Amino acid sequence: MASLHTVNKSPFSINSLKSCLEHANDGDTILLIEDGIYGALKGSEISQIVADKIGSLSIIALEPDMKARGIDSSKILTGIITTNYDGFVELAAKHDVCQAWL
Amino acid sequence: MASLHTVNKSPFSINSLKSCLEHANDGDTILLIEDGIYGALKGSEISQIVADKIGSLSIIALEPDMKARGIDSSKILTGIITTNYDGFVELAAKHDVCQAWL
Amino acid sequence: MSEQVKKFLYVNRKAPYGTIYALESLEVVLIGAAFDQDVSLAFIDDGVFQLTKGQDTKEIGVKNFSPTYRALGDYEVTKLYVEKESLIERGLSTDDLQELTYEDEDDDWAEKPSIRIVSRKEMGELMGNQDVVLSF
Amino acid sequence: MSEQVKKFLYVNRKAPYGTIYALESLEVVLIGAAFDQDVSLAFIDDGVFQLTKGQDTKEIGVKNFSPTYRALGDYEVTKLYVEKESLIERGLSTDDLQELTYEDEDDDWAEKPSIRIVSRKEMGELMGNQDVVLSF
Amino acid sequence: MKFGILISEGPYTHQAADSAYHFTKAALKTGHEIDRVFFYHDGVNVGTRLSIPPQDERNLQKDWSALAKKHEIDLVICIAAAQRRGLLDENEAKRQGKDANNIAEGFRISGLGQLIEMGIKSDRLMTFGD
Amino acid sequence: MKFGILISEGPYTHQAADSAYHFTKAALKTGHEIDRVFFYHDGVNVGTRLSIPPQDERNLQKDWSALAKKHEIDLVICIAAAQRRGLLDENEAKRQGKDANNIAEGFRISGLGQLIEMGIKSDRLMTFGD
Repeated sequence: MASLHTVNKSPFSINSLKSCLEHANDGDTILLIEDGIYGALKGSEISQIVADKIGSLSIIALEPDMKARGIDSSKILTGIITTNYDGFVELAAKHDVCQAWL
Repeated sequence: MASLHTVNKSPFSINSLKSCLEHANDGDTILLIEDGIYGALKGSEISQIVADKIGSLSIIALEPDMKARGIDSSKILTGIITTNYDGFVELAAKHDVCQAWL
Repeated sequence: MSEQVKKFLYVNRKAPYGTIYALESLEVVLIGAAFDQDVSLAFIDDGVFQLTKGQDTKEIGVKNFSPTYRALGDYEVTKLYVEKESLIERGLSTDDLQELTYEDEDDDWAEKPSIRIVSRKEMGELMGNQDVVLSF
Repeated sequence: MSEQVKKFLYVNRKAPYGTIYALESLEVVLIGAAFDQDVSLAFIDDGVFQLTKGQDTKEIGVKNFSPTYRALGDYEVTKLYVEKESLIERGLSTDDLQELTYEDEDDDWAEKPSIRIVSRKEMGELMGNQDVVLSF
Repeated sequence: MKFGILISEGPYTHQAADSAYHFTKAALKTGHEIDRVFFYHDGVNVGTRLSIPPQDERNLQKDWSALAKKHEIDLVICIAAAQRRGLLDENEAKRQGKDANNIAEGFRISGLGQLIEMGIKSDRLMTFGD
Repeated sequence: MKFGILISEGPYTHQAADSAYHFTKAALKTGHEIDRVFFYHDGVNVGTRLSIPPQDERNLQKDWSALAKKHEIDLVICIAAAQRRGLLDENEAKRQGKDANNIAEGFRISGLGQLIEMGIKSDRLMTFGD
């Protein structure tokens, strides 16, 4: 079994991403949406914590939310891929359960 | 001039208290209300950060919010005093400006 | 309606009273109990504050719903997983929590504790083994 | 109504779009500009994300209000203090921010930058020197 | 695949109702089913017909009502959460002695059991909140 | 001393409206003045007369209406925030072609200028929000 975790909060303000990273199991996927996409930024004070998990976890950022916030692929960590809403639906369908970190 | 800062968020979830502590000036007062009172707990992972500021800042916790959450004076850091709503009003009146960390 | 039995996990990550999520989560659990599913509750992060004893909300004029956790056993909600690391980070120990129990009908109605202290790793595994996860 | 001139500081600590606070803060600033007070804006913590360039909200169906910051100069809102440490913690530099300017009527309408980068210590001092602080 | 959608925050204040809307549209477009959308916590406020967002902004209530009509989606507002927050239909208003109601077309008020039922019957439950 | 009170979050969901209420009562009791309470963001939802909290809970709308009546406090709801969220008075409902309104007694709807004016005229502005 594998879970899809969604994180919609900025990791600089709220501890949701941190808690999610500490609870997700190997092979799970974390989708960063809304203000959660700031967790994908490279060169930030929390980048290393996220980077360390790439590989054992799949980390994906929602493009429409990145664009809204002026963040393009050049600004995010290597190994984080992006998707759109169709991809979000596909991710939800192919994982066994979805857990939102609010 | 001295400011009264109010913090109403749990420091374990949200960065308001941390930001407030880093921006308050010597002689200012921080009043912990609502979920902010968890910042007064001793023995927590953030207690030392708070304790280090006691003295240069006055840190006060709102009793009605402590009681609601089952926290009595024995559980909070030495040097943090408590007050009630009347005291809250008095604090607001005697400081030059009030700033809420939401 | 409930031929199918699914594993439901209610994840509580927020402190009581400052926001309504803890109370409205409890309301879902109580209603959900009637559906005969396999129910577990998880208390992590600030959610562990929901279970502390000695809550007295008179002076803030808000209803004290902490006694309701003690009623969960009667609703056959008997698995309350509390994360050890979340307690420690907050300077709490199990002594700070209410004692919650249920009567085990498979064991001659013996009174047993509902709270199960688990590590963060065990909590992650529990989360990964559910059919429906509701987050509050 | 406005014989009295007070120092108003608007403190912006939240990212745009995820919540409405950034937009509704801007609405207060625009209305407040008519009152001829001494207005400053502070951008700290996630508030610095409000000023990034290249925002394009088409695909989330939400109104892009980032161009409005460029209009603030016309409303004589000319002091936007942005905290250096908040930028650095987020991997941002001033190059990531919009260029915001105003025309200085006391200096032959010369075009000047509205954004002033300050340290956390300076931001604290600025906050301590206000009559009214509005937090968003 | 059958999705159930839980919306936990009010419109405009948080992006949750927007994200849920875009997810739902994408799910329908890619051949999935959406049985029900359940509105809880401040999410109940999505269902008021009295909101008047600025003309240059989206109207989330109307967007949800239209999507539900087109695809026969059941939009359910939690009664307990709705009463606290002042979201009523005609029957509730009458029963409670209130002189007005504010529910929008396509939404209905019901109990929390509908959320549990959605969890049981759907293949995936998606939560959008704060 | 003259206090202005800003409430930025809705009732029940966040404790802000409660804290503001207790602060206001204490200020009045200890001899201070409260000119105005301004409701912004989701705070506008405090002013709906359609809310029906459970019988064993406080009723924040009624508590505020009663306190305002007793002490002649001006309860002002921001019009822009209110329109987005569906809080209307009779005039606004008529002007916008809506068939109902939901504002409670003692509250009035006005512009953001009233918040700035409160900041100018009061000795201290207190913010309660999220």
